Amino acid sequence: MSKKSFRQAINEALAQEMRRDPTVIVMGEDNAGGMGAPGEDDAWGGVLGVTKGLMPEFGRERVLDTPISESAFIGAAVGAAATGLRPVAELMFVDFMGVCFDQIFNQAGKFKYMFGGKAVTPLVVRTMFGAGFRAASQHSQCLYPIFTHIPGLKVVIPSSPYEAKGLMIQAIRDDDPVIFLEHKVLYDDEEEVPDEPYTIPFGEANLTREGSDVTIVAFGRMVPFSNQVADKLEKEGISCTVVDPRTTSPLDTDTILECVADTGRLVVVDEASPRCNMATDISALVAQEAFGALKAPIKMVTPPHTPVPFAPQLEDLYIPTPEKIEAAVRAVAGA
Amino acid sequence: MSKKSFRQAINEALAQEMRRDPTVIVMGEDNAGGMGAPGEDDAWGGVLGVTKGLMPEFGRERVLDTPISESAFIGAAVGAAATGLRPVAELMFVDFMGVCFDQIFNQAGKFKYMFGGKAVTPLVVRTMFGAGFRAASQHSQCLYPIFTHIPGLKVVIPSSPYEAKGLMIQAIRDDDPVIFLEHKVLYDDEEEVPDEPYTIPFGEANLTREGSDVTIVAFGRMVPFSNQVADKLEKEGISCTVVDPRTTSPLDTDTILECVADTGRLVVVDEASPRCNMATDISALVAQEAFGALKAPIKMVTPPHTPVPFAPQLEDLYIPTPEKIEAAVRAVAGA
Amino acid sequence: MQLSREDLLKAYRDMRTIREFEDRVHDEFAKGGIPGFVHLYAGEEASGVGVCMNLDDRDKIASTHRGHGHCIAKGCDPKGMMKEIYGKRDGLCGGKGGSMHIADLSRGMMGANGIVGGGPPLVCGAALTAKTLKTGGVAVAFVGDGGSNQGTTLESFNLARVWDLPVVFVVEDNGYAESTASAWSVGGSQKKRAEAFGMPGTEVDGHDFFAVYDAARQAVEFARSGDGPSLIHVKLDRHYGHFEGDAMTYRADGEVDRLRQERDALQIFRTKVSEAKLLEIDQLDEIDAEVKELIDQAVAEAETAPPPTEADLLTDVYVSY
Amino acid sequence: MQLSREDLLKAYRDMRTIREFEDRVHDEFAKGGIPGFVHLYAGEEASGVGVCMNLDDRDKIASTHRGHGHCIAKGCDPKGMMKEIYGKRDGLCGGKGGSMHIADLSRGMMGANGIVGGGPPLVCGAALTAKTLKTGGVAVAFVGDGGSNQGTTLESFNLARVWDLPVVFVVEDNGYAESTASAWSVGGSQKKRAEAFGMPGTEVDGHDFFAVYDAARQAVEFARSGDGPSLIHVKLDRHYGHFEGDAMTYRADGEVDRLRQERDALQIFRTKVSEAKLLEIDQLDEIDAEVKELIDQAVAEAETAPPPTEADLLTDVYVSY
Ligand SMILES: Cc1ncc(C[n+]2csc(CCOP(=O)(O)OP(=O)(O)O)c2C)c(N)n1
Ligand SMILES: Cc1ncc(C[n+]2csc(CCOP(=O)(O)OP(=O)(O)O)c2C)c(N)n1
Ligand SMILES: [Mg+2]
Ligand SMILES: [Mg+2]
Repeated sequence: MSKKSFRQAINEALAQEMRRDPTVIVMGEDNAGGMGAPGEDDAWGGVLGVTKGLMPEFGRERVLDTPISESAFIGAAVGAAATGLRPVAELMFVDFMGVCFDQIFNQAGKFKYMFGGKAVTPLVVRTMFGAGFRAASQHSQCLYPIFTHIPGLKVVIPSSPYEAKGLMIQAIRDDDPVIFLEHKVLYDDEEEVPDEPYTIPFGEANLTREGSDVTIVAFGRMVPFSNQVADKLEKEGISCTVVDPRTTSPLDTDTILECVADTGRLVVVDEASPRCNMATDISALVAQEAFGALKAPIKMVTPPHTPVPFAPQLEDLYIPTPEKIEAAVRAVAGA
Repeated sequence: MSKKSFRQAINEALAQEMRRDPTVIVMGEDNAGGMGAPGEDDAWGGVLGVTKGLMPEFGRERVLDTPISESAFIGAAVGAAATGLRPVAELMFVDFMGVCFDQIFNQAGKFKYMFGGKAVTPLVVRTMFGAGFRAASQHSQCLYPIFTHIPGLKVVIPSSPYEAKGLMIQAIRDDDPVIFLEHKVLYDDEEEVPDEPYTIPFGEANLTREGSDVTIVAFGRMVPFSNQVADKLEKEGISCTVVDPRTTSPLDTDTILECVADTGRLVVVDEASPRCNMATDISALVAQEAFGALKAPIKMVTPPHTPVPFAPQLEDLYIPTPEKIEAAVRAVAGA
Repeated sequence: MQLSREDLLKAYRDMRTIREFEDRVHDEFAKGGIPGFVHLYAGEEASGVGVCMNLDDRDKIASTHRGHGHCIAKGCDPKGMMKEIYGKRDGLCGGKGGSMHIADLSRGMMGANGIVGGGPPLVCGAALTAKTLKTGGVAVAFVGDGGSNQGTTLESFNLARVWDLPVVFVVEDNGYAESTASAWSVGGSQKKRAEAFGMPGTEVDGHDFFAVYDAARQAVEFARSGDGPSLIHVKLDRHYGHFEGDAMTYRADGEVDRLRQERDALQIFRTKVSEAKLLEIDQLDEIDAEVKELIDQAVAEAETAPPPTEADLLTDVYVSY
Repeated sequence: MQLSREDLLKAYRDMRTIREFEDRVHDEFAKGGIPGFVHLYAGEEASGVGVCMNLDDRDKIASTHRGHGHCIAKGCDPKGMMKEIYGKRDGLCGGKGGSMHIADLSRGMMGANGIVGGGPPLVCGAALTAKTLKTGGVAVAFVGDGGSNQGTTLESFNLARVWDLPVVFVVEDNGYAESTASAWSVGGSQKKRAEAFGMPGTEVDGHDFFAVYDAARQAVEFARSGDGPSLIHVKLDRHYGHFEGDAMTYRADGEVDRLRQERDALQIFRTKVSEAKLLEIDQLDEIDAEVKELIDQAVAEAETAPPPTEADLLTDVYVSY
């Protein structure tokens, strides 16, 4: 056990799985870095350093730099997964899915079904998401609702270093294609993380707070925000459960429904664009399956239906904040 | 006024707008057909004949065949729209969005915002969607929830020939990028359609049936299915409103909320995959905004979370049917 | 000539099996027995068979939407295929894939693909597996002339080059993508494209099994010995429409009749091997009869085979969920 | 030499403006005044300016993530640009785009692009508009060496060819895509790729304004006279890291110092024009002073300019909704 950043937790998960299983490989733009260049060989370790150090240990045969050809290399990861490797391919920012989505959703996601069960595609696509970096409209999106929409894909959103390591090891060992979303603003967050490998199963929500008045369901960076709110409101006598589903697909519907049954009130916090997102997904689930338990309207806390703006002042207004979450919780608690 | 098929209605809309406005052009694979081939020049008019006859009237300068390079030609349509044309580009099947989505969601959909308002992109992407053709997993998807998720895009789903013509003319005249989804199973449906050009505004739902007990919201081919159900149940004394929102973005939330306020019961029918889809979107809207009016749990009628299967027996089980809609309506009406 | 008598007999049998299979699917489709979109490979047999004769169990192929021929050439069971095309439970893919997704990974056939250009990236991956695990395998991507303009294909050319992958790209140029002529849609040439990405490219007459076989042998050896990717531009013709139901108005009058008479791969093979006294016509006729019988059985079995059951709808989405 | 004195002065002024702009953004970023991802064009000035000197108001360009230089070369207002990069309300894009989406359609600048390979398809569209409306315009796509491997770029080569569009593809090869060398990532060569898709390709020294200018003049004339697309492979260097904050560990020791001394486009221009007695050094120094003043002002104004207001968050998503 030692303090590790979110970045280190993922790095360690990758290294440990690569040590354990020689079929695990890592690929992506500059994932080692410096390919063909005169300077340092392990130059970057990915654009934000998440894969740094893997190449020196595992060599360029298992840590592959790629040309900027996402369709080809993500597709190659799919094809490699279907033929015996366990590739972890990095799509640098999830915003780039538009140049390679076919290989993910029509190929990886459908092989097993289309081929009558006779395919396994143990692929992990690691990708950065989320706003808060002043990275503007094409480098700040969430987009996990799109992957969640697709049958055949699993979708993982870790909310802390501990979660990141366990979920990454599970993702690598999992036999289905997994989209693993890393919130760029969380990379430097630190907490105690076991040194040994461990897995966190998919489809099992984590209750980061337990309370009796309001259930808050949140994803990724919205989980620490929701915890803050829960801690603050606890002192005022509003007691919240915070549910971190960890994976949007599979979704731990049982836990969510149980929590709503207990509290009768629901706030869903989703950093993704508001239409057809996880906030709607969970709200609809509850409106269909736990309607009788609801004592108040469901509240969704999301950004507005706009692209992510560049200007810091606008971006700060765009992102759901603890203040907005708090207001929503107060509204349903008072209803 | 004369009887026209859904296919003819769209064809007529395209022809009339091309006559009216010389900046309207049409492009897509085989949209004229026979390019460079020895046989008939206007060979196909699109894979299912929707653009047939346009090339002989408007010439190959305004009806462009394309190589199989969706990123390039959809992107070219985006660039043309941003510089003075009004392109109607065909993405043959919406399932192919995975090879060109970037140009739609990161370019067309964000230009206006990223450029501080100083761009207009009057683009229409026509595309076929939906199951029922025994076309298997990669030619049968709906995927409109994905486009609906993206701020900056408008999303149109006509449910009949009359709707198709008016919505297409509106789409072409509209100054924003529009995804226009044509259900392949509806192409041969016929009804009376005016011969003159007319527009149907976006964001205004159509009540195809009006009733007092249950509100059914449905899209595309699910609208005629829902009408059937409403007509049948009417005779049994269960009176349904059927809401065809026509556009998922913008969405006529007011009408939906009013109808739910009147009936107190909601069934949403969506042919798209069940997670983060329009059924969840509308259910969540109502659970947040009209909770007090609800007398029963909301019911969603969708396919299961699986790819679309090929075998006719399986595909028939996959698609929401009038029977399933009926069961859902009965369930909420009885609750 | 490095082919034994057995090889030649196998080549002919495979080509005849494809032809008979496709002709029969054409007839049965017209009668209404087969659902969905079906793209036939008749006329292109020498390509799939000429290439796959050079492959073994270590090797993988990815196909196009026109996948039946590649399946047969790579050793998939025609009966399982026919059942699949009929959407039956015992089909190669349990009836869930159909013609457009027909596949048998156990035979190294990674699937027909409903997405034009879907295969080449996958093949880079199969080649990467072979290279990483040092299996000695190579991987072959079949692409149409239309598919050669898809970005996924072009990116794969480059990726295979810079990763030095044991890949062979086989561009099957049948002159059309749907109704659009390749003479129009393909800027430049396939061979030059290959060379421009740093790999060898050759052009062959795809009606001539021997020409394809020789080019493929070189390309496969090149890949297997670690020299990386290469490309073969195969020129050939399809006997039927783009898909079943296509009236082929874009083709010249008499075009199909002419090519069936003058450029038929099976006929050319028969003439060559009999004139060179490598095989007797009788032997070939015998194969024809056997194949016909096989396909008759395949259709008969497919027609009566049971469809999938309701429970099948929900299985095979995930390994675990 | 077809350039007048005024042309030469303008070329130098534009290049100097880019250099001064970028050097200053580098400094201000280091001080913490500028948010976000910023990619600087310093060192590549001769390319953007050499190309855009051949363009007029009918013409459009699409840029890359490294867009400041293309903006200035195409006539965008440096003060509006600086404000945009600072995220201010009066910025070229109202502060909503920032460095990565800097654009001014009224100047024919269709935007920097956060997506590598995003521009070439858009440029095909701009060229299609020009062709359809017979404006006489041409359209230029700037692409990096890394971006040259993106399928969108390669598809666009072919589309521009088969549609016969007035397009010029300018591949700005600065040796790296992030930390990855173009010597590794680009299979084959840019010139051969162009030719393989059926269009002319040339290679030029991108430190030499005159070489770029001449190649671009020919390519633009080719396009404008209806002969279709062509490609220019421009070899040059970037003075700074991939983005601001990049420690450039992948570059050779002393590499940047060396190229700044030996291959500096501005220095080379100064030497050439003064040795050929086309311009006097004094005139150039005067421009340097004026440009410095302009950029000082631009920064001062950007620093104090007001940010967007809360209401701005929700505007400009749609024309109507
Ligand atoms: C990405 C994508 N675009 C378009 C299509 C529709 N489509 C299916 S086959 C085909 C033509 C393919 O032509 P070619 O590659 O030459 O293969 P051929 O049919 O001639 O064997 C087209 C356009 C598709 N399936 N996928
Ligand atoms: C589709 C996509 N993939 C990856 C990236 C991340 N990225 C931004 S710039 C860049 C390198 C581009 O290299 P090059 O095209 O040579 O341009 P340069 O930076 O050298 O000007 C990369 C990988 C991106 N923005 N978009
Ligand atoms: Mg073809
Ligand atoms: Mg570069």
